[in-house]
Amino acid sequence: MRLSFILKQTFINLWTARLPALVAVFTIGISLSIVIGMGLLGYKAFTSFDLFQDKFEIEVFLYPNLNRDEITHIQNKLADIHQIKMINYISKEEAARIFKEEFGEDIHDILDENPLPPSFNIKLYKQMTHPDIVENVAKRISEFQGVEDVKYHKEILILIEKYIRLITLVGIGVILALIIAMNILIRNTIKLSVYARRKQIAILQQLGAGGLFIRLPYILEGILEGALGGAFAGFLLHLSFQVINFSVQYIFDVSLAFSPLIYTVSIITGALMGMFSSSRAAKSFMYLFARDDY
Amino acid sequence: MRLSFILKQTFINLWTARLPALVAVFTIGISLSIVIGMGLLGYKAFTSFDLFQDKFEIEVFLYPNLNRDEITHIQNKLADIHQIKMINYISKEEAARIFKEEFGEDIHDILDENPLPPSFNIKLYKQMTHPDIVENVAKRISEFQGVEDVKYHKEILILIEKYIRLITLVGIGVILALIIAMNILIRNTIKLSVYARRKQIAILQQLGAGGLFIRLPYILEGILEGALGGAFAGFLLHLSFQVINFSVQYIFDVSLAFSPLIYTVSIITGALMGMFSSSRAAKSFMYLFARDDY
Amino acid sequence: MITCSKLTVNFGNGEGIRNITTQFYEGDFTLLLGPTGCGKSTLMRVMYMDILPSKGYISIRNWDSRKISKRQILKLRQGIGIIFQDFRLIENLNVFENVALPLIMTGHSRKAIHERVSVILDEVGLLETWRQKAGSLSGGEKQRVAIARAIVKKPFLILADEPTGNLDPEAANTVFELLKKINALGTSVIMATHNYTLIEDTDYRRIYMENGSLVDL
Amino acid sequence: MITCSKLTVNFGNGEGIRNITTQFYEGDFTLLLGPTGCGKSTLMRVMYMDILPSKGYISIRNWDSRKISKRQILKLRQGIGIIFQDFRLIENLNVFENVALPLIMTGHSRKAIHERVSVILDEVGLLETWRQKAGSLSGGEKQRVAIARAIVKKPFLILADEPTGNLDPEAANTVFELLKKINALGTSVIMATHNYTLIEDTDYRRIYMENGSLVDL
Ligand SMILES: Nc1ncnc2c1ncn2[C@@H]1O[C@H](COP(=O)(O)OP(=O)(O)OP(=O)(O)O)[C@@H](O)[C@H]1O
Ligand SMILES: Nc1ncnc2c1ncn2[C@@H]1O[C@H](COP(=O)(O)OP(=O)(O)OP(=O)(O)O)[C@@H](O)[C@H]1O
Ligand SMILES: [Mg+2]
Ligand SMILES: [Mg+2]
Repeated sequence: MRLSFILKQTFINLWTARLPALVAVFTIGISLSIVIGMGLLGYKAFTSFDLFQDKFEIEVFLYPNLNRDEITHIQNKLADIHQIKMINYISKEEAARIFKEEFGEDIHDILDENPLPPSFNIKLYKQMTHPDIVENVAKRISEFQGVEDVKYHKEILILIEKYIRLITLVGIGVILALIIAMNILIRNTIKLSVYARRKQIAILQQLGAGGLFIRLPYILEGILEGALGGAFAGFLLHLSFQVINFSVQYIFDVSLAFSPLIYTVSIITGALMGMFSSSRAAKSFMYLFARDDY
Repeated sequence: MRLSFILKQTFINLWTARLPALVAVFTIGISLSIVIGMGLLGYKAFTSFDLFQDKFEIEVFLYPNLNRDEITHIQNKLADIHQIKMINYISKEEAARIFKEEFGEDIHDILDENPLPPSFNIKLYKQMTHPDIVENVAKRISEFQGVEDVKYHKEILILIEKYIRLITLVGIGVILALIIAMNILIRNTIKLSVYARRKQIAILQQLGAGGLFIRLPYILEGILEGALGGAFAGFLLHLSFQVINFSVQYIFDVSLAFSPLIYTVSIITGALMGMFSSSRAAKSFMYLFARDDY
Repeated sequence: MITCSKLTVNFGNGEGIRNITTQFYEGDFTLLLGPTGCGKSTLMRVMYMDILPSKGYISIRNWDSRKISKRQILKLRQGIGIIFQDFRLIENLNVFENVALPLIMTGHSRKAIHERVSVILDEVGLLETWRQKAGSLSGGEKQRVAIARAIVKKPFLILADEPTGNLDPEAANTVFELLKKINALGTSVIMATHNYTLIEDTDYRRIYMENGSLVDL
Repeated sequence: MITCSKLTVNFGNGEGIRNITTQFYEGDFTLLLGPTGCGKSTLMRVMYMDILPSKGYISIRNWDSRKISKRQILKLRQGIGIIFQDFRLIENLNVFENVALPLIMTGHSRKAIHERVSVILDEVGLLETWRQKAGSLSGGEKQRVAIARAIVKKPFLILADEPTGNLDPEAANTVFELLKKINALGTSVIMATHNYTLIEDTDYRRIYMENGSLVDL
């Protein structure tokens, strides 16, 4: 009888105290969607630095008078360096085209012969773009025979490094702060919703009811509210993803993929938070002795 | 007597229902600090695009055979274009230095004479970096006498434009969503805190008490809680600014300036939100007729 | 002054009051008698319009349940002194404030309130406990605060729902004498009670209810 | 069975109970009498350890207020049937559930609960209203639910705080007879009451209180 009564009481409580129940669901839903949403957004922003890292390249200038074999030899040696993702050979002619772009003059108009050196344009794996690693690689390459000079934008590299560190730091800070904040909000809301029913708890204690008998209905209620709140959070995120995709498609043709896993995660998180919050809240109003001050 | 009683009752309520009062203060504090904090962070991120916009330049290549006066004449005409912020003359020698940097060869080693053209390096005001405006300016300059060619990175410009639009859009969306969400959370919390005292309101109505007599203590309580919550939000933001500055100083030597205005804004916003929320909440529990269902 | 005509309140579970037609006259002291659950409190709730009748109507002075506005309901209640069966004190206010409430609400001056409340508290024997929070009073003390709050505003009608249930015979007598005195000064009183010993020597009009209806004895 | 020794409860405002030394014997029916505010309810609250004494001690069977643990307090309360002066029903549960609560709590079977609760509800005359939510009952109905809830678990001690304040004489009598019958079966009863008519024909032990102390008449 005990369990069925507790179940029944849970639903009676949910119905007679539907305002606090609804508020709890909303709070959990909104809080979870903010935390998860900001987390995903932060992650997206973080990974979009790939774009900049992808643009980073090292230029390896060769002596102008090397023959085919020597160039192939250097290319093979470059291919052996495991940090390197892509090697692009820029011939003298290609260099002339670039010169025209940079200086607005055709080198062939000025001179009979093309004095520009051939070069390799190298891209590294994006995990390998830390300034120290790049410096190391550049140094190694510069010692190859036939390589005249190795150039890359060191300052930009350091700047991007710094930005990544900044975004990681601030991002993690913000997410952590949000997690703490939302946790406080959820716990407080549930505490208030139990507070509104503290006299019931007091009566049960005066009848000699023990711990779990009083708390279980609240715990179950918390789980239900949390799960519903989690589902609501999933729905809100789903919706925002679609709104974002819809509005962003006019700017970029990327789109965020909504994973159904998000529903699972937020429902489980919500249920757990609801459970712990209401268990604690119920406990905090279980005064064994009478209080006249409320 | 009425007013002094209402004042007294406000404080009695705050004291006897200190749990809901504290919860309201916390909720308002946390919510406001999140909204304001994210707003400031978003704004900071938005303006940090200046860095990229600042890097944007137009290169104006001149014919190699212009004399001093002709060059000065062009420079004066450039200075007349109001979109232009900075004009930098790059002489043939300067160009040679750049060539050496770009191609790893000293042009003087290859040739007796320096064939590189002089140029102007132009920066626009950052409000003027929209692709259309830039194209317009470039076209105007290219029609100047003595100008051989005008070059700029059109694709990068368009990309940055897109990113700015993206960040603006997503940023405003997130901030709006946060404002709505936090507003809901604050209103719900205050509603719950009044809900816990709904019987008191019912009793007053049964004694024939009218609207404002019942609501005023709650309104005042809301204002107080809101102002306290706002101050708490200001404190949280102040603290986070310092934490961020402290941790970021190892990466960048910029620092966020905390304006005391933030306190003013958050206290006033908090007080207003507290006022409206509790006024509405109190009203929603003013049932003229008895209810047995709660 | 009060006219009930085919007054019916239906709670949806077969309970309530049924088809009550009667009149209460200005200045009368009326005793409402009947077994528990017969509908006395419900009839009183209709009188201060806490419930509106499902059928029939009630009119009190110029207020008619069929066309009364919200504002007028509050006005009506300000004119009626209600002693609720379950007291309904504001627990976090003290005795003085609870009793003063109806006067504060209608904007009396501080001085007038102090004088009036002191007199009333003295009459119900609570002058010394004026500072105590209502929530911590004994049952009988609460009941006396409820009585004091009802009569403090000099209402035209007092609805006393079981006003002596938690009082010892002596205190009950004091309260009854008080109500009699107020009635003698012109206030109408309707009192529901189970305390037959208390009322046995009075010749006030008695109305008997049973099962939601009036009965003639 | 119950020993009070120099029992004192101090509320900090001069009220409370003072220096009570007495004994209540197993199986006795004791009447606790005295004017409102004399400390009857407070004494009962000490008996179910809702307040612990400021000075002195109380011991009930093997439980002693000086060294009782939290778990034992709950155990003690499960053995005492308390009729609270203000009922303390769970308003959103129905009559049946309110009465069944003490049995559900201690893990009785569904069948046992149904049988027992039906019998008790019949005895207090509420069998037909078993489905109604406690919050919407009349004063007298609430009081009878509170009585039913106190006796349903066959406690070793019943604390009845003004159990007939909201009952008509007939219902009051039924309840009193019920308590008598239960007492005759061995349960100790301590009853605070102002209803002298009800008890005038009994020769139960009477304890008089005044101003927080026992008085000899
Ligand atoms: N809101 C409600 N919903 C359902 N039934 C109700 C409601 N309020 C009252 N009742 C029922 O209506 C009947 C009359 O109730 P009422 O409170 O008027 O009785 P009463 O005469 O005041 O009794 P008592 O002397 O016990 O106070 C009771 O049976 C009660 O259960
Ligand atoms: N928590 C408290 N704080 C302060 N005073 C209190 C508190 N509880 C009770 N009192 C006071 O202690 C005295 C005894 O109260 P108690 O409730 O025991 O009286 P009682 O004998 O039950 O009276 P009644 O017959 O009216 O129910 C009263 O004067 C009351 O105001
Ligand atoms: Mg009644
Ligand atoms: Mg008492």
